[in-house]
Amino acid sequence: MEKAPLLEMRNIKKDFNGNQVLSDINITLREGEVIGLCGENGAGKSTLMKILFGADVIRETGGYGGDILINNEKVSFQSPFDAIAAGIGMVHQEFSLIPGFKATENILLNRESKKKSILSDLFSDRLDTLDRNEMNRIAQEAIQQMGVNIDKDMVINDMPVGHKQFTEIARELSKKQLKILILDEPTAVLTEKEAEALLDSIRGMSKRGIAVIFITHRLGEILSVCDRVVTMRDGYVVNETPASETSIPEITSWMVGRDVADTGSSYVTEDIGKDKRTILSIKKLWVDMPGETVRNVNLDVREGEILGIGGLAGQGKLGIPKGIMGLCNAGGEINFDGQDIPLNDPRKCLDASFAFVAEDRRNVGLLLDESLEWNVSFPAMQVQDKYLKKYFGGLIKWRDDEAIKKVTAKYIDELKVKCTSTKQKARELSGGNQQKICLAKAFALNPKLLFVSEPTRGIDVGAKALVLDALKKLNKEQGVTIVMVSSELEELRQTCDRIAIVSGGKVSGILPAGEKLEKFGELMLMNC
Amino acid sequence: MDKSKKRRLIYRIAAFVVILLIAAAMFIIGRGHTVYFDNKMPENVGTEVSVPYKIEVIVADKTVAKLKSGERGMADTMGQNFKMQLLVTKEKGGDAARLQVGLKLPYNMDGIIINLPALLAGLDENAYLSEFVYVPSAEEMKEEEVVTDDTDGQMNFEG
Amino acid sequence: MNEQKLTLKDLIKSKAQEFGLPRLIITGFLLLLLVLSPIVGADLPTQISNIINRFSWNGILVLAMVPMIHSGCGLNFGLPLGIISGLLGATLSIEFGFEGPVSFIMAALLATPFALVLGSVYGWLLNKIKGGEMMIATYVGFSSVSMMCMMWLLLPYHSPNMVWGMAGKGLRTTISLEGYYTQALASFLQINIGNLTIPTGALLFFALLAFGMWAFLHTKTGTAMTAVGSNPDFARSAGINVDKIRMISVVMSTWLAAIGILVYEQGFGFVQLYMAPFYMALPAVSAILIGGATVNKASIMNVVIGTILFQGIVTMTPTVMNNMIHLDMSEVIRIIVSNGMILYALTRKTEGTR
Amino acid sequence: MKNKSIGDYLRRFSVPLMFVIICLICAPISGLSPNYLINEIVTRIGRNAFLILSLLIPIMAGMGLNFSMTLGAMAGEIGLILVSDWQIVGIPGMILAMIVSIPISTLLGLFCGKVLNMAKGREMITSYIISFFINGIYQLVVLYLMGPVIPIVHSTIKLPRGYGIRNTVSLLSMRQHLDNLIPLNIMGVKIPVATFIVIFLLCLVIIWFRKTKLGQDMRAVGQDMDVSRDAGIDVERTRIISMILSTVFAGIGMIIYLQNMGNIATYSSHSQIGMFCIAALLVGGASVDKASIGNVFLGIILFHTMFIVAPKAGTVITGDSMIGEYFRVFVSYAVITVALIMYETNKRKNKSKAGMQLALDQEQEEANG
Repeated sequence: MEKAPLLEMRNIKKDFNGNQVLSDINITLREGEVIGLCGENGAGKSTLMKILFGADVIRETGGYGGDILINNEKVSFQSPFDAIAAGIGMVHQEFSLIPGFKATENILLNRESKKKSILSDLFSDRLDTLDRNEMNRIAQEAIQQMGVNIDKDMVINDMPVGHKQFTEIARELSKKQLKILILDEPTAVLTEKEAEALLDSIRGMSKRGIAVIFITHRLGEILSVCDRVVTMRDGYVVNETPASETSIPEITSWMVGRDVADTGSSYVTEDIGKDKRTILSIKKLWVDMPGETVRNVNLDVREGEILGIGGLAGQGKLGIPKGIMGLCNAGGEINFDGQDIPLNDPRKCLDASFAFVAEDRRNVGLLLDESLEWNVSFPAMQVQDKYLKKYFGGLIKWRDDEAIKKVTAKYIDELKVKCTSTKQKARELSGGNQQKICLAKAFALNPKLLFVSEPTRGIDVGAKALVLDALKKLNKEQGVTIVMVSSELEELRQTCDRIAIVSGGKVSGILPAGEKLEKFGELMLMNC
Repeated sequence: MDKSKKRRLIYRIAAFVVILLIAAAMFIIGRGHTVYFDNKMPENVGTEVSVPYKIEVIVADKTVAKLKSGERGMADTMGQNFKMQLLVTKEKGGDAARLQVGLKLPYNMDGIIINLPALLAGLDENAYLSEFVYVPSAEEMKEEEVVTDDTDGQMNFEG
Repeated sequence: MNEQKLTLKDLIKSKAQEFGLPRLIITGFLLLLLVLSPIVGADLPTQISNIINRFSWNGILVLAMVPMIHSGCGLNFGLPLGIISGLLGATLSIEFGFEGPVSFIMAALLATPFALVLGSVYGWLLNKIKGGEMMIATYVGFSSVSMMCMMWLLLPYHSPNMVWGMAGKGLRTTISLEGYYTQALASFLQINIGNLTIPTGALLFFALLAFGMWAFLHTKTGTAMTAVGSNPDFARSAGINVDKIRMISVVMSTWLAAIGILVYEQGFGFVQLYMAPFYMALPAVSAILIGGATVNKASIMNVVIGTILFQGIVTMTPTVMNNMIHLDMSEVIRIIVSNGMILYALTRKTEGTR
Repeated sequence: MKNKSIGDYLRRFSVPLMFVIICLICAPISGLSPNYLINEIVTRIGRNAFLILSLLIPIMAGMGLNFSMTLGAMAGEIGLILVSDWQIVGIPGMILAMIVSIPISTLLGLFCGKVLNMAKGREMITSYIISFFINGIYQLVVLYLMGPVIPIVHSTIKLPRGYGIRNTVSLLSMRQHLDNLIPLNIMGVKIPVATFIVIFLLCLVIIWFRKTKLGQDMRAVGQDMDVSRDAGIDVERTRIISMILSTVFAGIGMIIYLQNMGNIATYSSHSQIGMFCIAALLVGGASVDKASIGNVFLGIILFHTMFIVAPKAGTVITGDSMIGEYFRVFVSYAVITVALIMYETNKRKNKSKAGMQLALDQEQEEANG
């Protein structure tokens, strides 16, 4: 009989406020096994890993269903610290390192080797002195185990990004009890050479009996290092195959593939707008948006169309509107309707009748502590002098609260915003209604060109439909050109005429919305 | 685990006791007194003693007072064991006699008057030792105004 | 019936919460003082006119806090900078020989360019160090006061009413405004009823400026200022030049402080130089906080209520306490209350610096 | 790379350099003899070093300049007032005052730490206001409670009205007792050997402390609270401990300071001390987030040289003694202001620098590709 698996996840379920994000996940993991976990963003990979790692957010949102067994024993982690104690290590996408510390100090953060000192008996063992030699030894050992050479005495700040990543991995390896290592997109920040070294090191770990869960969008890496590939989509495990028996196109199709039958909607299947003139042309755009860097994007937007921009998270799709609208540092050329638009100046964009609904409602999108009236009317008032009464030949521009109230009420009515009054604070609304207010704010500007980023993120189904319909209506009735950025491909396909896919900060291709899913999948993973 | 906690508690109590002991010791050895020396006829003693012509008081190798008859001198001292050397010149022009005197000072008196003639005459403590009661001068009794602005002192440094 | 009562109770509760516990205590304390004062034998009308008077002196200095709070620059601990502009205006007006109420107008006019220039520099600096405004504002205030201490000695003032008699140069620490603009505003339409004196002119002047501030906040630029304070990223995405708006707010605050100190002087009757500007910032800051403002929200009502409460406590405690227990703890109470209030505002989580 | 680091060094040491220049210009003008100057500076090192060293720990824990070190100073003063009323004199008096001050400092430090934990991100302004707030409490205690509640016997200390402490309390009974415990005189320069030994011991403690687990935790918390918390360090507790330590050391430092001065200005000694020590530390080349023992001593030497020399030089130049007085006050405040501004702009610069680097990389890639 075979030994019991190291880790077994049985029927894992999870919902956030009734929104099912994981259903019936069954995964087993044996000692020394490497499995690749792939899937689009929102497929549920990170939620699953959070459950496994005992993240606080899972408990705060009502826990999960199903069982996790380690060595055939049921476990229930109350915090990441429990998970660590049970031998699970996780390397996050964001670095969790102290910038001014040396690699050694970071590897052994809060697990330093100590020598007793005279005062530790009197106060607490925190007054033990650090045993630097021992620490160096352990760190060196962990680095050697990893198989990638990094300088243990180098301060994190001075390190190249890749070495920071390796420091994190070494930290996990230095934990004696480590049995399972979760790597969440570790190669995203690495150079090709470093990524190769990392893969070697994963193979080494596996030989020593450490099981690895490897999450990445680079499917080639998965095939080269993993024993098995697990593909997730919409909260289900859709496929589980030995890596030797599959190929990149196959995985891609599992990742994006949907049963076309269940959506009754019609797609724009052909490139119908070839004859329309280009209204916005983007040339050589680069945008410095942390986590969403854009490199050398060339893109033409046609008058009156809805252009979708899709792609995986972190590939740069969000950076495009942010850069154009001047909210992130950017360079390149933007031409709108024959007119050059300078970058890095939001006002110029707004003057050219652009409008933008940002993806982070709470930070950029709304004045959370002000009334809905202010939120809706503010940009239009400031940019286009609307809702103002002018006295003394325009010397005094008095806020016209009546007009503001009227327009707010109008949009609240049109977009079916649920609120107590136009004076309610934006903070008090639900996510969906906040999003509607963001739209109203943009509509009030009467834009010629509207950028919308992730319009349906974090809102419920009813609101989703309403928001998308409102966009379509605006496009149809007023002829407003819309550029919509979303990570939900299906939503883009239903709404847009054409979809540009961004991958690795570049546009990897533009397809009509009704094109086969596999094609989109290929484009998405092209430059990752 | 419990054992180390217990040990820590014991250590802490011990440290606390040590600190208390140090504090107590400071109270005893650090008590300051001002000792006044009178070279004059003691009052209310009943007996007559001879008042020397001059007494030189030496405390800790320093001459703190040279007292002719009827004069008073003073010295600050720490602790209750008070040692002094007296150079007593009985008559003018006569030779000085050196005398070692060790006294136990009462703890609760700030100022202590020692009547040297009475001491020299070997009278008992009540006769030569009395408390000096400090009477503040009128100047000191004048009400002083306390300035307590919260930003006071931010600007005038006398460092 | 029962249900209605409950809602009423809830309403009161929520109102009280909105008002804030410390504020409630302070208001209660002031009311207690007012009730006690006739009992312990202090003359109530005198007390009330004292409070009104002090209000008229200090109101504008507190008002000066409003623009910077609105634009998200936090509490203006750099108020001394504006006060210095006012002092420059006052001394120059006297130096140039203006007399009577005219000297007040001239002082205000002369102070304005200084306030604009200093305010601009100050605003430029604060734009460089977003996020650390309050600490740096404090020290900008301190540095400028100590800088001016040297200047008061060095600048070539000659008016015999201002310079040290013996040396013939260097300004005195206090300059009497007798013959200049003492009570220039207060005596305008002054109302006297028994022991009750109301400095109508000064109150009107405050009302005028407060109305101006209120009106400004209702204009396009004023709206932008509030938005910048509420969420600078939002404002930027709406095409607002955040730095410019902040600059405007700082200049406004500095100018109001300059005018504020002139009004204070006309009530007090003296110009205080050297260290005096030092002591003005903290009371103004705590007054507006007592009035219900927070680190990034303030209204004209906060100014009025805060100044009355703060000045009420400052003027009432000494008399009442002295009469009651012959113990003047007012100074200590003032220090604890005013700084405690600032501390309370700084530690409230809800309005963290963004 | 090399060039940049030289520029960085110049930047980092711009404040000390400026002070060296001021001192070099003013010293000859002031006409003070070198012997006098050296004597004064040695005295001031003994007087202030302990206090300034107490600032290092909160800087290590990322809480910035501890403006509320005055809390410790107040605790020290209360200890000294009580001890002088008990008539405990000399070194024993100092030791007893320290023992009395420690629990008070601890309580105040705890309060301060808790409040600062509620005001993360604006520790400095908050600690500054705390010092004012506690000053009010201190006055309440010293001015009203001492006498009726806390027994004070001696009329030399108590106000004639029967409660409260006089404006100045004489410490003649312990004046410079520590300084003169081990007398040493080198070429006319009086060296307070015992005080130096105490300061040296504190330096050793601080160096040792940096090597402890707690010290390591503090450095971690100071650099990144979130990462530290994720690693399981109790961030809040660590910050509170750093405040307590700083306050306790400040209390002891204040006692050493006052034994040298020989009297307590009951209502103002502490409020000036905070700003003083901070200015000196900054002059020594420390910044809001980085300070070393070397900064402390360099700072005292430069700052106090300026302090002694400037008024004299001012008098010589302008003929007015007040100018120099104001000048040194101005310089002290200006130094703190400049240091704070540099700290804040550097913080922003680091952020934008990261962005610029990314943009540059892209452009290069663009050029290559």
